[in-house]
Amino acid sequence: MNLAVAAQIISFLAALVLLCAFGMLVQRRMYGLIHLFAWQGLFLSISTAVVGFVAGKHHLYISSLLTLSLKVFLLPYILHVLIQRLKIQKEVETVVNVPMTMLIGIALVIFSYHLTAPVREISTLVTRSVLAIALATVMIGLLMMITRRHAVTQIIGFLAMENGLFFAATSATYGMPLVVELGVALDVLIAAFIFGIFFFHIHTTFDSLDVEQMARLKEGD
Amino acid sequence: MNLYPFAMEILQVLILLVVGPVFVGWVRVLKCWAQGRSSAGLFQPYRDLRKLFSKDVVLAENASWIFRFTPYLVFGTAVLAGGIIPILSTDLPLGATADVIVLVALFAIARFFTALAGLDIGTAFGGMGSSREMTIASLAEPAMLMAIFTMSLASRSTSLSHMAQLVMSGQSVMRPSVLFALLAFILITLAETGRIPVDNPATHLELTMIHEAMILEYSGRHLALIEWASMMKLFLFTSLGIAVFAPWGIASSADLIAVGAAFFFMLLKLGVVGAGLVLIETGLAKMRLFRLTEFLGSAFLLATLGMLSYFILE
Amino acid sequence: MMLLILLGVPLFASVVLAFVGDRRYAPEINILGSVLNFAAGLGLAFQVYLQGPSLAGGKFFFVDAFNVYLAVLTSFVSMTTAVFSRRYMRREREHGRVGHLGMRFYHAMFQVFIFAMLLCLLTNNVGVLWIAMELATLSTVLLVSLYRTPTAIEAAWKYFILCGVGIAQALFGTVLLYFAAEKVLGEGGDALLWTNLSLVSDKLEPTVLSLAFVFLMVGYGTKVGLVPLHNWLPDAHSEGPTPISAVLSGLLLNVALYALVRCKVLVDGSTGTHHAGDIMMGFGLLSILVAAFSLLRQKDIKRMFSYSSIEHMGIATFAFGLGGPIATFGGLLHMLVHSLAKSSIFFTVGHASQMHRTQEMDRIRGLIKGNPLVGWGLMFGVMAIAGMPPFGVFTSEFLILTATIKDAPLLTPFLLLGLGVAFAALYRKVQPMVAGEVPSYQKPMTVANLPVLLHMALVLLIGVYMPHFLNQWFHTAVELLK
Amino acid sequence: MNPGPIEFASLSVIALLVAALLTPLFSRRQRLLIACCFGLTAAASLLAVVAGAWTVSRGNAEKIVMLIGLPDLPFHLRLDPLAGFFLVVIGLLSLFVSVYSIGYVKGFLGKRSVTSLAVFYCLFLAGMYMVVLSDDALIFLISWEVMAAASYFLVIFEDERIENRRAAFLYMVVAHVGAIAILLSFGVLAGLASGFGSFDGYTFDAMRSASFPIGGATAAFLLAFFGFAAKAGVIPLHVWLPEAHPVAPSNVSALMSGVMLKTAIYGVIRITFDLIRVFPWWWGAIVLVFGLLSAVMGVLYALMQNDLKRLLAYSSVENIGIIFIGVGLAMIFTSFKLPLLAALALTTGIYHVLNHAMFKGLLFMGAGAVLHATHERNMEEMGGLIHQMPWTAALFLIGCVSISAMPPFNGFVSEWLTFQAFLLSPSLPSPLLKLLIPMGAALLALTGALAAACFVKAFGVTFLGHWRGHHRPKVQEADWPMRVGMIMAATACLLLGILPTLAIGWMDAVPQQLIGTSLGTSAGAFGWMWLTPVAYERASYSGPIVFFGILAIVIAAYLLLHVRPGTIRRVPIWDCGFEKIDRRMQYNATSFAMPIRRIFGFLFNVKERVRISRRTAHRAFPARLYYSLHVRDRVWGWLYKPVIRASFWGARKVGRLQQGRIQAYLIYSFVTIIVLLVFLR
Repeated sequence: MNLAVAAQIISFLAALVLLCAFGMLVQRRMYGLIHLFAWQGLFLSISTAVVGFVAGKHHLYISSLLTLSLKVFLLPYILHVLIQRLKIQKEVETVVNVPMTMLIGIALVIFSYHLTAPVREISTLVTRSVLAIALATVMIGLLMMITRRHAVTQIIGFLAMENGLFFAATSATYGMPLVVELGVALDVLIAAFIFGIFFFHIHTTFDSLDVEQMARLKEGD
Repeated sequence: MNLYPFAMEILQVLILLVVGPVFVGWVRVLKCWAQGRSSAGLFQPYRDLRKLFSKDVVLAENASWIFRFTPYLVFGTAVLAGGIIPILSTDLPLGATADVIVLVALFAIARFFTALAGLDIGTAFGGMGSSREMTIASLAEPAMLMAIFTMSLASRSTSLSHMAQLVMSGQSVMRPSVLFALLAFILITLAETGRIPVDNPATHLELTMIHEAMILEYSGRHLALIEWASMMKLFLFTSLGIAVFAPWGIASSADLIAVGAAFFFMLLKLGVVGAGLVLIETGLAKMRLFRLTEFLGSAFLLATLGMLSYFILE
Repeated sequence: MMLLILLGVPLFASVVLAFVGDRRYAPEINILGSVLNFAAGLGLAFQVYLQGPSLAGGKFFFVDAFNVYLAVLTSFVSMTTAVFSRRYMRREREHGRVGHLGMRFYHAMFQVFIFAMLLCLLTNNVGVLWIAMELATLSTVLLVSLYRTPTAIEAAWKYFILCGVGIAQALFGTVLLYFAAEKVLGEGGDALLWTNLSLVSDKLEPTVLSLAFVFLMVGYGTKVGLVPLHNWLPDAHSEGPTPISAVLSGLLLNVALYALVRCKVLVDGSTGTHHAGDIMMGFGLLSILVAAFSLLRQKDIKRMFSYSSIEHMGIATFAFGLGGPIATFGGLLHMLVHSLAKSSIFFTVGHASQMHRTQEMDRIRGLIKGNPLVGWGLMFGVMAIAGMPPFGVFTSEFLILTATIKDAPLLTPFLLLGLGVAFAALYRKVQPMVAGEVPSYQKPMTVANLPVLLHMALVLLIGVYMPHFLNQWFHTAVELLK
Repeated sequence: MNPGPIEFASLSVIALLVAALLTPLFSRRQRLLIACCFGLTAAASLLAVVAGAWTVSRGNAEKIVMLIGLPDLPFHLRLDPLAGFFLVVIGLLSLFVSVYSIGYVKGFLGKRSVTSLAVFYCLFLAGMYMVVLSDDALIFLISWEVMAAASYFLVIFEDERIENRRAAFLYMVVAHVGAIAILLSFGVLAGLASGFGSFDGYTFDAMRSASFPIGGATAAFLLAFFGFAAKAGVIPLHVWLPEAHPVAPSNVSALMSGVMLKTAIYGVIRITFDLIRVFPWWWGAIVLVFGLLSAVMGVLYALMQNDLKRLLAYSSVENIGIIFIGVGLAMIFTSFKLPLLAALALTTGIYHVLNHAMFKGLLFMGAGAVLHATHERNMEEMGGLIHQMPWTAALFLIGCVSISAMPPFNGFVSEWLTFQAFLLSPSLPSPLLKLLIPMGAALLALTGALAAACFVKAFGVTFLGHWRGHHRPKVQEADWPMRVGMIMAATACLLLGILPTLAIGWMDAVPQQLIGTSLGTSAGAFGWMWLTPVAYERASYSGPIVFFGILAIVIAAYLLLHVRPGTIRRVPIWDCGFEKIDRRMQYNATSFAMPIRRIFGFLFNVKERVRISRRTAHRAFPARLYYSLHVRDRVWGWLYKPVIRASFWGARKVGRLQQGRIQAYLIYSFVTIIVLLVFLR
């Protein structure tokens, strides 16, 4: 595989990742979200593997496998199970003002592109142009957490951010050192368990997973 | 050691003790003439004092030692003041004891204790007198000091002897600041000595009296001492005014003729001042208490103007 | 070697405690582990004092003047907190606020938390630092919601999400940092080691590093609790068990600030400007002001003191942002004394709220008469934290304020305003609690004397007599951070 | 090594600190604790007095460096004449008050534990000594705040009363804000003295040897003056003072009013004359103006009070004003290079420091004795105590006479000297000052006269007349330790009044140190009997002659009039035939001050209400009459209330940030990132 082709493939995958991010931003249904998240993870994993192949960085295969197992299978599975256990699969979340959200998302993409310009200039990697997408994914994940009010959606937004970060790591530097990668994966795993526990706690305490109810702690008058 | 100054000192105190009542008598006589009454004579104050001294003392049950101590203190400060103000001579050994500020403070301490005595017996009159007296004093004192400061600015001294000597040496004749200060001083003297229009020494009407209200409970020798002291106070203020504003004639050398002349001049000046006082007292009515603010305020204003004119015009 | 022991003890203790569970002697094991840990910390300090900075575990861990005192502090406060929590958590258990599982979880996670913080401090690797920081968050999230009340869960959720998001930004920053470092140091783990990075910081690409700093600032700043990223802090600190509040306020914030300051050094070295410092000063000042004014209207006692933590972290951040030998010295000192004083305050606050069965300040009264140690402890703690001499906080604030006058005189009115308002606000609330008669509903109880006394004695000691070795370390650290 | 004064002073401080540490051990034996603790503080104070007096008479400075504090900034102590003088002032009153406390504090036995009182009393004294001794910015501020904190705990000692807590809180906040200002001032000086590369600039020595640019020095001075003025209770920062001083135990009030406020004076003198040294005249003008303002307003507010201790507290504001007048004049004269006049003005200021410490301490001790006996602070409920408490009454009277600036007591001397300093203002080259400064003299005169009225009221209403209260407590005279404490203070008042020349001659080391000129040649030129500042021709005063002169005449008159044995008949007071006269008809505190309230009413916030009860046959004969009067400080409404309101307004606004919804918080981080990125690009 020559570099140009690889770059094209990676760019294409990056576009798909971004698309998934946008999809998640406006997706109302739980299952739809989880599926989109899994797809994003898959694209990420493939892209990592491709980068690893092109750059000859073998530890990236491990990262790729980690991503695959964690973000494509394990996390969606856990979420799936949780949703079934909590019987919220039917729930549909209202998303306010879709066009506006999309516009902000697009603005974020442009902004990320602008921001990463200096990095792009310095970098010599094939993946350098992807960094903007990675940053945009992070930002859109954050935006998603802001606009949504369901606990599960927020977590998915959070995980999407994580994806974006991972993407950034591979695209900017061909991946972080392995220790770090492993550690990050471990943290994500622990986080997954914790939010699982949380969903139960929140559900039993508040009878729903709507985070809007959790606004008691404030500086009242 | 030169005995002359000490002799002068003793002479002055004697004059104070003797001439004080006569001066009050003179004022009363003049007043009677002016108002077309017949007078009791120049020496009536002596007779009053003698009568009081011979009477027994009647004290309120509640009176404490302060009440009994006050007359002596008031008398004592007046006598001491007589030794300080150059009445006859500027060469006084006690003259350096106290300057004009101390003199004002001496009168203040007498007033302080009189006011306490007024409160001591626990009648409404006494308290009223004290309260009013202290109010008036608190306004009069700053004006008084301002007037005197104006004079001492010129003479660069607050020592009465030096001030008098300086005026006599002719360095400062008829200056605008002196005029203002003099006016202010006259107004304050009226207030301090309890004359019309501030107070009326001749009445015991509860709405008007100030000084008399405080000493209402006194009798016998206590009252005599206080009366005597207040007569001396009038004399002292007059002498003070004379020493500061018109000291001409006061002896500044150890010379019997000079002293004699000084005595003569003193009597002359007292006569004139008495006449002026009577003019004021006859011509004006007693003021309401709260109009006194304006009265004393204008005294203060005049004194301040005097000070300003010293800096601006001289 | 000491360093590895220091890290190993809490990890081991946590495993043991996870098995011991809710047995009667669990707290004692917790204490034992912490004491051993502190002993190791002292050993490490001694080693550094004698031999200077060193590396361990194949460059993977390192210890220098900057992190050694924080490590010792961490092990010390965790020890006293363990002592405190023995009585405290037992009583909570008796009151039925914590269950069987909760206790097991509490003890195990407490040690994990300590481990995470020590790892943060001692690791040489920027990436591992990030991982440890995340681990520290994760290990405490469920401790915050230990009581399972709606507010506790809400607080924990906010803590989890906000810190998660924040720390994610820090990871992005770390990636960028690695990107820049890779250019100079080559690929691989070495490029993320402090000891290497700090040597070549002037060769790192400035634009990338300033970009990285924004993300690191927001990321670690969230954990430090800087306004406007602070919102999780009052909630989490007020709803968790008090020992956890004590270590969160006293230690975790310090650790996060430590990370931030390390990053700032690299950025400064690279850009050669004072932008990073300016940003930190801005955050610090904003934190001081917002926290000071927020203090005024608090009703919940722990919430109030968590705002005070924000304020003090603001002061320290401001000091590091200001730079210069005196301000940096003051900032280092401030981290130390604030941590000691604040955790001591939380100990007394814990007892006070147990005595009254409430955290509402309006209901807490007559502490001095009810329990002199708690009452005076709180009073002196607040005096210390409010910057009254002869306590150590005053010394650090003195240095920081006087340095501010020189370098940023226009900011002093704001500092004056913030400190004044914070002082008034704290006293307004604390004074009625400690003074006056004992209310009828106050329950007498035995309290853990030692932690409070020890902490206050140390704060006082540092205020009137700073040990020589500490001074030495601070000066070396100042050199490092220049 | 021969121990010098500074070793003595340090020993005194150490003794106090040790006492503070050991006192809690005796908390079970309260009686023993009182005797030991206050006995020890008295001894320590005596030691401090010795050290101070020795230093002043030697006229040189001694330094030691203690190896504690920061290793780079160990505690520097220095005892020079200025410090020595203040050490004497503080030590002298502390000695008196400590003796007094042995009796006074017993009043708390059985009601509450006095352990904390004893501990903080020791710390308070130690703090004051240390303030005076300290020679670098850090130790100065530490001592300063230890002093503030200890006095705070003393104010809150009777903590079950809400007024104590409120007052203590207010006090603490003002004190701390002031302390931060002082800290910043030192910051400016230290920064200008040596830069911030090192810790050296924080020592006073470094500041002394530096020369400051005018801008920086002005900033430092203004900050310091703000801080010290807040502590000294200069109007308009005085609001805490009349709240805190009255509610503290009276021995503590005596110390707070008598000497703690003086540490602020010390601070101002130290910073301006010793550390900055060169300053423009308008600094002095600022001090002078605030001094005058405090003097006049302080005494007017004092006149309006019905609470005896509150009255005394406001009177402290007045006296602080008078002291600042002296200091301000000294600053003006110094800046115009008139050292002799400056020395005179400075001497008046610090002489008044000493005097005020003595008589205000005496008065507060007297008020404490009254409080101790009657459990009453409200003068409206008092009266006639001179019969039950003759000692206290006589001693309190001495205090009243002294503070009203009456010869031959000490208050008069310092006021007289201040007038002399005022009258020297024509030597100034600036025409404006020439015109304006005499106005200050007039205001000072007004202050003096009003003070006399105020203390006629204080003494007259409290001790004279009949008991005014509804219920009559059984009143006992103060016990011996209390009396001894007061007698010592009263004796000091008298001695300082009649022998000012000796005292001023001794004090000359202070202006010598700070200005380089002393009054010695002129003030004592005519021997100990005559006080002649500047020149004999200008003015002279002889305390002994005035005192003995009056005494002689009084005795002579008394003897003369008692040659003939006269009887004194005791009768009920004359009721003008009214017959139903009772003790509630006496003039009381409110009515006494009425004329002055009318005249100066515009300066106060007066709320006067009269209500006639409805149930009455005719309006002219009401069954009941209700009268209420509230006189408040305007400053509270002008300065403090707006600040408090603004703070809470800010707090509400800031509280909105924390509004509960997690999305909002996420938006904050989001926006923060965006903003930072935008700015950085």
